[in-house]
Amino acid sequence: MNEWLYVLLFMVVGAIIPIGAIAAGFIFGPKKPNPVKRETYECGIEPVGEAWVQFKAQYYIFALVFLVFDVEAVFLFPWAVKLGALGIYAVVEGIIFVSILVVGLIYAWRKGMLEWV
Amino acid sequence: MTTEQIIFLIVAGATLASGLLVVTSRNLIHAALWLVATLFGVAIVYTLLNAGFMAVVQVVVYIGAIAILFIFAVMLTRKDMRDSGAQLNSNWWAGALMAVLTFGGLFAMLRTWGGMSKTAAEIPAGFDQIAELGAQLTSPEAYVLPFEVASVLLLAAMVGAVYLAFNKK
Amino acid sequence: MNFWNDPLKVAAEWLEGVFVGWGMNEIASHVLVVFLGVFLLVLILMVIDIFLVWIERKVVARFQDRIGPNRLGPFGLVQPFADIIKLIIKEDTTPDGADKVVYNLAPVLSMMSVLMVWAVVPIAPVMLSVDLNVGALFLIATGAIGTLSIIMAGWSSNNKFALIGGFRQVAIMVAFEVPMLATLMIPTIFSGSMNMNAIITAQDGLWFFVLSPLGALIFLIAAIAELGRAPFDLAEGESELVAGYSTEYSGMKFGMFYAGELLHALTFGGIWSILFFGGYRFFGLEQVSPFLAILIFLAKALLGYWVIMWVKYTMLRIRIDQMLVFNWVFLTPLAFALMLVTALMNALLKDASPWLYGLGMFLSNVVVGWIAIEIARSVSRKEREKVEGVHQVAEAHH
Amino acid sequence: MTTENLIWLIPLPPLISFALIVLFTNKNKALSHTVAISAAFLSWLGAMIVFVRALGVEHFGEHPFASSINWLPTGDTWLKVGVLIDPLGAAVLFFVAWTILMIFLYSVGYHNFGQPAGDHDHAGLPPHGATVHGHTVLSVEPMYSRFFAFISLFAFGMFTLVVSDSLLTLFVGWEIMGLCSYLLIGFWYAKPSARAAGIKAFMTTRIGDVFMLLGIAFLYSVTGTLSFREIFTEEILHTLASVPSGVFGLSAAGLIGLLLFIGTVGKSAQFPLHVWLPDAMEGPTPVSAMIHAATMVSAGVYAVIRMFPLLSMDEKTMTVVAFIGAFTAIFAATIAVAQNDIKRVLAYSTISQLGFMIAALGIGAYVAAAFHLITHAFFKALLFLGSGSVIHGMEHGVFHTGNHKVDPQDMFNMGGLKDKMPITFWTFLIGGFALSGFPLVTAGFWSKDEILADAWGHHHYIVFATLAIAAFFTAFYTMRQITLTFLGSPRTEEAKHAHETPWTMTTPLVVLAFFAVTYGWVGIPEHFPVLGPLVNNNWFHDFVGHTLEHVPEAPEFSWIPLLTSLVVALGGLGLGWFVYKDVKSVEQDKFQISFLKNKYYFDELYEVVFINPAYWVAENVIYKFMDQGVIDGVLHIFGPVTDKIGSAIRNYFDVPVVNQFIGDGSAEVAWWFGKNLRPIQTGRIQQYFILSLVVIFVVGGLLYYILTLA
Amino acid sequence: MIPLSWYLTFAAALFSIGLFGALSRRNMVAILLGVELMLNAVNVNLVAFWRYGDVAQMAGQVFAIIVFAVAAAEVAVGLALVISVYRRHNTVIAEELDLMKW
Repeated sequence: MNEWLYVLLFMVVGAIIPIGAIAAGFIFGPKKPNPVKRETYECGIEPVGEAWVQFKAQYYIFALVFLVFDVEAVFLFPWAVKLGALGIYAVVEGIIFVSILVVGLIYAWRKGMLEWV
Repeated sequence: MTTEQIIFLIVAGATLASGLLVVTSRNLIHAALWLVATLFGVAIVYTLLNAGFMAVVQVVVYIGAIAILFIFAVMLTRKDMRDSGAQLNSNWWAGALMAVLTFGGLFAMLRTWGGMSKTAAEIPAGFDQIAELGAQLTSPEAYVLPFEVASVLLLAAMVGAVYLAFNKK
Repeated sequence: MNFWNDPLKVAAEWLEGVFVGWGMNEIASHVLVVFLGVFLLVLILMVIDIFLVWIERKVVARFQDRIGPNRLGPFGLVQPFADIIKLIIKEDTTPDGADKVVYNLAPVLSMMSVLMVWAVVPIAPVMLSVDLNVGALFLIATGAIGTLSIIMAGWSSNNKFALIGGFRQVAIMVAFEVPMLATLMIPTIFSGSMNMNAIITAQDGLWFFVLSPLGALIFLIAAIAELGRAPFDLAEGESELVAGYSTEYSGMKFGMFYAGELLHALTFGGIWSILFFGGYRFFGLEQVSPFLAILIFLAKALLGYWVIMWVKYTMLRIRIDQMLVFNWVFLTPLAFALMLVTALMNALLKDASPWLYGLGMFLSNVVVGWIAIEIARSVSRKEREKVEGVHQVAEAHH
Repeated sequence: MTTENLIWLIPLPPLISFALIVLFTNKNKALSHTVAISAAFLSWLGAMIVFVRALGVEHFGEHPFASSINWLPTGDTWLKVGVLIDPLGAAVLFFVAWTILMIFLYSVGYHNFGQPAGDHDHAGLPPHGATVHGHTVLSVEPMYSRFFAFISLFAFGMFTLVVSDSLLTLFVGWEIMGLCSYLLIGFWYAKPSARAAGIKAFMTTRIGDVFMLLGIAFLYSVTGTLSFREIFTEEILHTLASVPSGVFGLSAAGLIGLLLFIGTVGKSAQFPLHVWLPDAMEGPTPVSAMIHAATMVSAGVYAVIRMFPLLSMDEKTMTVVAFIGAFTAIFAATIAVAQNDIKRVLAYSTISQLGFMIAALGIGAYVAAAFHLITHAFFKALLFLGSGSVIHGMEHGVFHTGNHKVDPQDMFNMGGLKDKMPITFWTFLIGGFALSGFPLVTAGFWSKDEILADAWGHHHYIVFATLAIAAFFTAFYTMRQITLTFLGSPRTEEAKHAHETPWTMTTPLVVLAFFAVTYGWVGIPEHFPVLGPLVNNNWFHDFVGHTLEHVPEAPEFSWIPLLTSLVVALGGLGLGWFVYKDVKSVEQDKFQISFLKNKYYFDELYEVVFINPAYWVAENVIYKFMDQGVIDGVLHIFGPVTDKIGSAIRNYFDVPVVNQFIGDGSAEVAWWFGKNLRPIQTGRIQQYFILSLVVIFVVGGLLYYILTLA
Repeated sequence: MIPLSWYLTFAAALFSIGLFGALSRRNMVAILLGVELMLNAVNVNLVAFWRYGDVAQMAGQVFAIIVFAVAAAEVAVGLALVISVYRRHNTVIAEELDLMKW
């Protein structure tokens, strides 16, 4: 049997439990909505404007840097697993690999993109 | 029909359905979330192919990072939350025709190709895919150059994206 | 083989026999048994989760020199159940303009992402859950689903605070996932596998904490940020963002976020103990009985959880800019440097005696940490001088 | 570190330096040049270590340094990348490393490092000078860091090319240099002429590159490998030579060789693709030196020398090569006589000298070509850098007088710089003498002599005669240049105030002058009278010759080529000095000549026999007619020509014959198509995408239809 | 056992859906979403060929990982371009961008 089937079971059970709990709340809780209740919460005062707000470009940069390092990790995990059996050259390869990416990180940092301005 | 086949059909159907929703959803955030569903389906397909590592990587990279990037980009390029107007361009029929033709062409090719009846060999016991992947990625006899070049590619992407999107000039 | 040595197997075989006896297909009965096992595990987790509420409240009370819940039941032990009843019978409101499906899916995904981690957590030598060879990455994958649930919650609520809070939380989570990835590679290098059980088995000599104390520390910091707990809880800084992404949630949906967070903290305590403190291992005691192993693991996980609480109730909230700069400029390079140094030392000391290996690793950690701190210190001194210089100039003008 | 690993590392420092400068040090000029020069130095160090180790290996030709790794899987085989240093590679690496390092150093001074920023300078234009305490002084280049980034990338391309073990990586380096030469020639991009020159250089070399790529593809399809060591085995060469290509009756080897040679024709500015090189003088002078001496044009010749075993398989190809080389040599030399711009003279001179090498290869003088390649690189780099130094000194004078109308590059504005700029003068003199082939002491003499001896020894008398005449012109224009620039008295106020350049510029001159003299001594022929027995054997011939499987025979010693080269060199030099020693200005030049006609009776003879015809031929026939009219015309007016042909057809064929049917002729039809197809180009990417897919389907369908029918 | 053709057909369908998205959506972000689907379809093919070919030869998975890297780079730069265009022209509609028109 494929071991991932068990993981799928975990997923199913992991979904059932919260759904059950929320359903319980739905069944036992009162349901008396009114316009004021359904307003969005803004510290008790009337909501102002749309929920949309101007976002900082930095959000994109963080996700971007994360994406890059994420993909990097994808390459490095097999490397880390096999490292014990490989020689020092593999370590050097890894060091080169990471250093190249760190250059990008430094670039983004020098550009002031990693700061929350 | 075996259990595996049933699972595959269900997963593939759901994946393609959410794929269709990706390209037809009006709301871009919804499209991005449907993309997540599609990619998750693809991850399950990987597990059916015994490529557990690929499945996890799929979730980590696509759902964990690329989907987030998409959502951030949508938030950065949208003035109002609700989408209005058509989401398909005026040439959508041509695009649809091309897509159908592509599928038809690929399908026709698959039908005539001789390798389809191939059966998958059992994965040998004790064969560690990840370790083998690591060995091949670092071996000068195999893929060490793509491995390092991938790093350069990512660097270029990072520098390029940072420069493009947020050049102060 | 008896019940005390391998309770799961005995119970599973017995149940399967029963089901097959009822005329069920063998595979179906197997799947059903596994399903029941998983269900049992998750139920136990939920019960522990309920008690975590009590523990959390008791501990925070101690930190704040209070007594905490003490009315319901002995030591207020029944208090969390009262909390749950309250959550269940509360009205569940959905704000206008919310995206219903996404809004309702978010808390489910949030809880699911936490529970799924336990798929790869070995709780005893014979109870390995699922023996995946990608355990460490699986952890990150479930984290990705958690991140997604937060973004969904924040976006679908149609609320400024929820949106900003959610986005901030996501920014923090993705930022701190990078050093976490790097430190996850350290146990992987030591054990030569991403399999959680292999990582535990590899710690029969020394705990990886001894080999890489700095790695354990970085992992803990990243984990706390990942959890969104103090001092990294600015996504729900009450004074500015109400309750962050969960602002609009009420009743059991909020309960799911809350319970998910607590369980997540415990989970990270457990993962931390697995990666760096030998998991269910404790000087051979785990071999006596699986039940003892579970207790050992639970104790270690709770200890980890306690450390996380300790940090939470001791430290002040950090500003988001400081925190992100801290991550990108200090923690991420440090984590990668440490990972590479570990890889290098591993390659150099591979054939050395275990004692030398451990000593070399430990010392290399100390050296890397010392260098990092020295660099940070000199940089911050310069910054301070710059700021003070400005102040002095300003004073001179006055 | 093993030598093989070291070779891998040689090209890397400049690449890293490029990245560092572009990404980080763009703002800091000092840091930028420190990074770039350190990188060049590291590469130089690596190259020297490799070179020295190569010298220490017995039978180096049979056991070169080589290593390769798999790159791309292509079905069952791998496309490999690797490094190879054999004797030829080692010799080339030596001069490349030296010249690159010197040029890097020189650039610091040339771009006025340490001077104040200009008053009105802006990026894209050469610096115009700055005012300090009321004086106008040289100002620093505004795009200083960018320059170092570009030349670093350029150096990376060259090192890659030299150390590569296959045509694939060679071509990669080749194209990187093509890009960089475009960037560098158009470095002052705000000048329209510089832009045009950059585009011209890029497009012209591209023509050659396309053919070269075709040659590489053909070679790969025939042999399945691109690695030199694998191609140059008896077996494969024999196969290549025996397989007919189906074009012009050439064998596969011949056609591939010819295609690759066309690449060189573009890169090394051989006739008829030489037109870009003189225009390329628009770039900064270190660039001229890089492109014209050390790297790019040498790369073209280097590629042909590399492919010599393949080329020599086919007699016809060799004839073409020899013809093109010899023709280019004489034709460019005659043009050079008529130029007044100090850099342009050198540009034509380069074309001519490259023609020498190509011609040498064409007659099978493998070693002589390589030898001349190296000596030429040294003395031509020296001359370019020297001319840059002269221009720099003149600019100093221009700023002093404030008369910006004076062109600091025109030789007639100079004169008497010998006393103002002694180091530049003496080094330039050495370079010039080397170029002319001044007997015995200079490197140019030995290499040129070897080519002539080879031509004579192998009975290529036409080539021999052509090259000898070209050598005479070479000596003549070189002396003309030296005389006009340095000797006599200053012809302008600016020349009086010229000033010696800083040490960063003069040091490279001295170093290169050293090699321009001494490098020739390693290749003294064994049978040369007196000196031959002294040096015992021809070291260079032995060393480089062993690159080939069959070491080429050195030609028998003969007095005729030796005397010829003595006569042309000394005669040209003497004549040049004699004619130009008293010329005061351009106008005076003509006047002076007619005056001389009256005073010295011999001069009239020279005038009639040599100078006027040479001027006339150079100006009218070759420069104006062939160069500007025919060649430039064909290349640049291709569109108008078709248009003219179209209208001719219309006037003489369409209008009277088929006017009613075809309407206003082919041009109109093309115009109509253009007009009606124009809406397709909507600028919308998705529509392009759809269109390209439609094309794929149509073509794919057709192919499928044809293939299944067949 | 699932036949190889199922996987390939699935991948072809996914690819076509992505192609449709890339060809027909107006919003540039949505176009990139379509491209993601296409890349994923390719990856499914690569992994399927690995599984049904020589398992010990990891080329399929290696290529798939490299496609991950390419996809990441493509998305990063692509979205940055979209953001950049949005800042300059205040639109994310691909059809409204025809500066390269004749």
